[in-house]
Amino acid sequence: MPAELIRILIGLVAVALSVGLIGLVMVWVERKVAGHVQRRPGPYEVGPYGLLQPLADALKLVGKQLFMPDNADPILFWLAPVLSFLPVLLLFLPLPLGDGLYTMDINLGLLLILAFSGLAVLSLLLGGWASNNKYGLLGAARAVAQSVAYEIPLLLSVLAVAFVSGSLDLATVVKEQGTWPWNWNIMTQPLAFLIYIVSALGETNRAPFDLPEAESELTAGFHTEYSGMGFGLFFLAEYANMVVVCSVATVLFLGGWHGPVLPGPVWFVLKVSLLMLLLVFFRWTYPRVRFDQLLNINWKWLMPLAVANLMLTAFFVKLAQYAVVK
Amino acid sequence: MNSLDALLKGIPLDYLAACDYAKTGQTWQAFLPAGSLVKAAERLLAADWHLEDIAALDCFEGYVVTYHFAHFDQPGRATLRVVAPHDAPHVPSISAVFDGALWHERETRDFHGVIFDGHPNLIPLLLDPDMAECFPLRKDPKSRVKMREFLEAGEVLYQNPSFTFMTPDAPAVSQESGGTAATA
Amino acid sequence: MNAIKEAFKTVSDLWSLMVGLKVTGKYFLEPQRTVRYPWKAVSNLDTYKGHLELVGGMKDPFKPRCISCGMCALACPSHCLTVVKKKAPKPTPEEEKALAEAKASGEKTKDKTPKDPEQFLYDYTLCSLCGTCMENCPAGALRFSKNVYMAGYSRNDFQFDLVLKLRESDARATKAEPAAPAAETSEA
Amino acid sequence: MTRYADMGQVAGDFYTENFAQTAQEGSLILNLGPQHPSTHGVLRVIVELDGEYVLRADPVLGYLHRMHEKMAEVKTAAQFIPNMGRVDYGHALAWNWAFVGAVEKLAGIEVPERAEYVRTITCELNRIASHLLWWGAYLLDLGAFTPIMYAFDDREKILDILQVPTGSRLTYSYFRIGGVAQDLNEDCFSRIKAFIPWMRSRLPMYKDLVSDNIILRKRIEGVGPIEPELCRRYGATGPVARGSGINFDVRRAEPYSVYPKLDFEIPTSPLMDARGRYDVRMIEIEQSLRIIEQCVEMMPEGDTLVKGAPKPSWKVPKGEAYFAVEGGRGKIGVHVVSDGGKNLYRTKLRAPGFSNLSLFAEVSRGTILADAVAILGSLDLIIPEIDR
Repeated sequence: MPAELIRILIGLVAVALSVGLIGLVMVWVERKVAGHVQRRPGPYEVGPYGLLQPLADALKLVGKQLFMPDNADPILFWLAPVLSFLPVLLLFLPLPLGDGLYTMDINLGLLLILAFSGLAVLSLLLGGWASNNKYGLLGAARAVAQSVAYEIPLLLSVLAVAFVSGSLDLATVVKEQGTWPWNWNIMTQPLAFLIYIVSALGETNRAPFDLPEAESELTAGFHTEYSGMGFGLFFLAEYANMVVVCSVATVLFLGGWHGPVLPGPVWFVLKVSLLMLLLVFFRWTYPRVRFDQLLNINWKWLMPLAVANLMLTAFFVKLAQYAVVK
Repeated sequence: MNSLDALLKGIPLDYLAACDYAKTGQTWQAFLPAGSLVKAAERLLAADWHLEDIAALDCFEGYVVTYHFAHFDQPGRATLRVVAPHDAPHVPSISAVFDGALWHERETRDFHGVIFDGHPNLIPLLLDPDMAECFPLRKDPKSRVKMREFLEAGEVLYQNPSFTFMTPDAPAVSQESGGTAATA
Repeated sequence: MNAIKEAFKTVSDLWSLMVGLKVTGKYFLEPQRTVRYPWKAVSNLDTYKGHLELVGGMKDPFKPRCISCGMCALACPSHCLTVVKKKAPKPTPEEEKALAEAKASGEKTKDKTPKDPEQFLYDYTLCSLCGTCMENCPAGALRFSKNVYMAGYSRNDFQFDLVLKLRESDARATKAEPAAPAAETSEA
Repeated sequence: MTRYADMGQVAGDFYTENFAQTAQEGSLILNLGPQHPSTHGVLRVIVELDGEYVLRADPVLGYLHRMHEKMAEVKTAAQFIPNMGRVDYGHALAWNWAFVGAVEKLAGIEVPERAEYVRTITCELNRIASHLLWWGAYLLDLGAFTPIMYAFDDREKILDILQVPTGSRLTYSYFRIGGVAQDLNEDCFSRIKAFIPWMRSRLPMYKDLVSDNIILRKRIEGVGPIEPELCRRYGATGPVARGSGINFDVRRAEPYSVYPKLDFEIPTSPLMDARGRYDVRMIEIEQSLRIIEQCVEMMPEGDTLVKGAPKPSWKVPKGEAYFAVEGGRGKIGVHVVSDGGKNLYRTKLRAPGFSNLSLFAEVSRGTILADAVAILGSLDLIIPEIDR
């Protein structure tokens, strides 16, 4: 038992460090990709290829005065960014980076991730509500409606994979898949993968579904009044959430650490990076959808499709079991 | 082509003239008594004219509130003018007919202090509400010029005998001024 | 049947998202448009219209061609020019005598006042760079400089005497230093 | 904790109070602007919201008001030209033209033919630049970040061309009473000739990246319907009117300069919504390229400034004149009245954006906030022009 505890502690520290690092790297990647897509160099002045730019930005954010608007609720106002960041750390615990390379071995890893990612919306709501700002309030309202709605198809698409693998343990799900792409779950569950990616965009408030912070309508939505590290934590949490979402997609659909030649963790990181790059490209290519359209996509398209997919999967899984038993 | 004199038939007018478009960019110009402005605007709207702008002109005789109307389908520009006296510059609002006038009238109030009666929301538009009583485009009484000096007289189609603002002064003066009034 | 058509249309609509990604992906790989400023300069600096400057005379390139007529100051829409004329030099006793004689005999005396201005005060903060002054200068003594790199710490840095500026350029020229760092021009 | 119900706390200034008087019970009054990412400068729109729905919207102007009309009364006509470059930074040359044209009409000055062509070429280039600026900014409103960079890449080329004769990149004061300040040189012509095919090759990319994009289509199709009747009542012109199917363009309706000699089409759209206005502007870019192409071919030799062009001290003869040109946003009208004195007696500037924006209050009623922003952007607002 102490060994397990030490493992978790080491894991937590490692995760906290790596989340910070990933956040910095992602900021750099995002800006660099945005730059190159828009035919600019992106950051290039601070450090080689601007690599130290996010660090400089982070230092600036840390150094900034923590500012709270008049009449804001002081406790909730500062609780919100912390609350947005902490659950994200937990989400990293059950992720298997390689064979046996994970912090916490629980057979309900998937459930844990889904449960704690649901907490993120609470922080957005608190932040928007507590800052005593109308834009913040509108942003918070949007965030809640959006996150609650998109959690359902996310869950349903993930469940379909769990049916196939017969387990909620992420490591088991990976082990069920093989080395080559045609052994991955994406081949059997392409629809679930699509639904998952779209709902993940909605869940992480990434463009084109970044409505809670739609700057052309709500200036900055729920984080309008945050500056300094308050904003920094929201920012970090957003990128960390992205990483989690992409990691889960990798684990569930893209065969996790499986891959030829290279060692497992490298494959894992590679797959996650590619997915992240895709999300970044989405952001710099598409306009933002409207709020009612966002909900329409969810309730009219994703939900029925996800349910249908789940039913079909259940049917085929049962069929296969029956055949095996026979 | 629906000419303005046919359009405004039956509405009491002060002055109506056909102008030279090539020279001043307007085809008709009319002076209206304040009472018949709204009726004239209604007729213009019914004949598919649209409001280009409203502007006041601070002349010797008063504020000449100028309405420019144009048409989407045919060339030409109709200029309606209403004279509002300096001491009580009141003109009826045509915002109930042309919604576009809402802002133009507020702007004119800002610049010249002309009050548009019947305007639903005559608050400052471009100027600061704190300087609501400052009218930047009002001229000082000495530099005001008589409107016949520079407004195009055109080919007079109708003139109310009591309307003398556009009739040239005594011949000697008129020749001296040599403005458009004399050439028309 | 209609529903199938609808679904088919939706799929083709979704394809437009891929087309968009293709465009951004293409530009992602193409060379950038940005000119990295401090190390490279843009190529269109030669048509840049900077602050006003006085044109030097034919004989002495550092003595303004200006004849202090004040047409420019009169024409300027924003009143940013002030021409201060030179006072006539104090006549020497002989000259004074000659002048008195000439006056007595009713001859026209030659005006000894130098034509070039004492000061040509220019307020760059007010200037709208319309070029009206140049167009109205009878001597062709004004032009726009190509000084792109002008910067200052205060408003006063942009209010200067053009005569002095012309003389300073003289000093700089005699020092035989390159007037401006040779800017490497790039494409785009 | 229920702070938002307490309206006393958010009393606001004169305009907010005025607006709040007629507010419904329980609605949220929100000030969009004057500093807001989607109001293109310093427009302020007070909106009354019921959740995401706009119950009422009222634009508040004047944050960029500079009283150009008063400045016209303290400067001579020729000295006023620099002001016209600053009324509308998007399409500065059209404003140059409107004022210069009005004074020329009043004084009866004939402009040399070459100058007319130079004016047409530069004005149309400026129109393309204006539409590109709108295109980028509008998509930014709709949440797409990249298009504005591509648009500015193209716009930069136009600014480079216009910099050659005018020396400026944004606030041109290039036209003179009786002509233009400077002729186009060979360098300029070669740049223009290179620009036309290049711009044409870019338009399909715009279509692929944005115009056909399903998200954009869903965002602007059917949004902000403006009936032709509404245009007429508000005096909306330009792409807003043409997007509502009204075939009205000052270049054809009140032909001026060399436009009657040129072969180009007035694009209209029967859609009447934001999509219609979008399409009209995109086609107008093509048509402007066509105009420039023809002008470069037909360019006659000669002066670009009439002999004995007016000096700044020139007194405009007595009389009045109204001159309208087609700007990027619609009909720009300048009404000048002169009493023969040193300065003009009265100059009235008719800004197209002013009339176009005034219909926003009516069109935005009952829409979603995001749609209201989409409508606001589709009107193509340049605030300095509206406030003058």
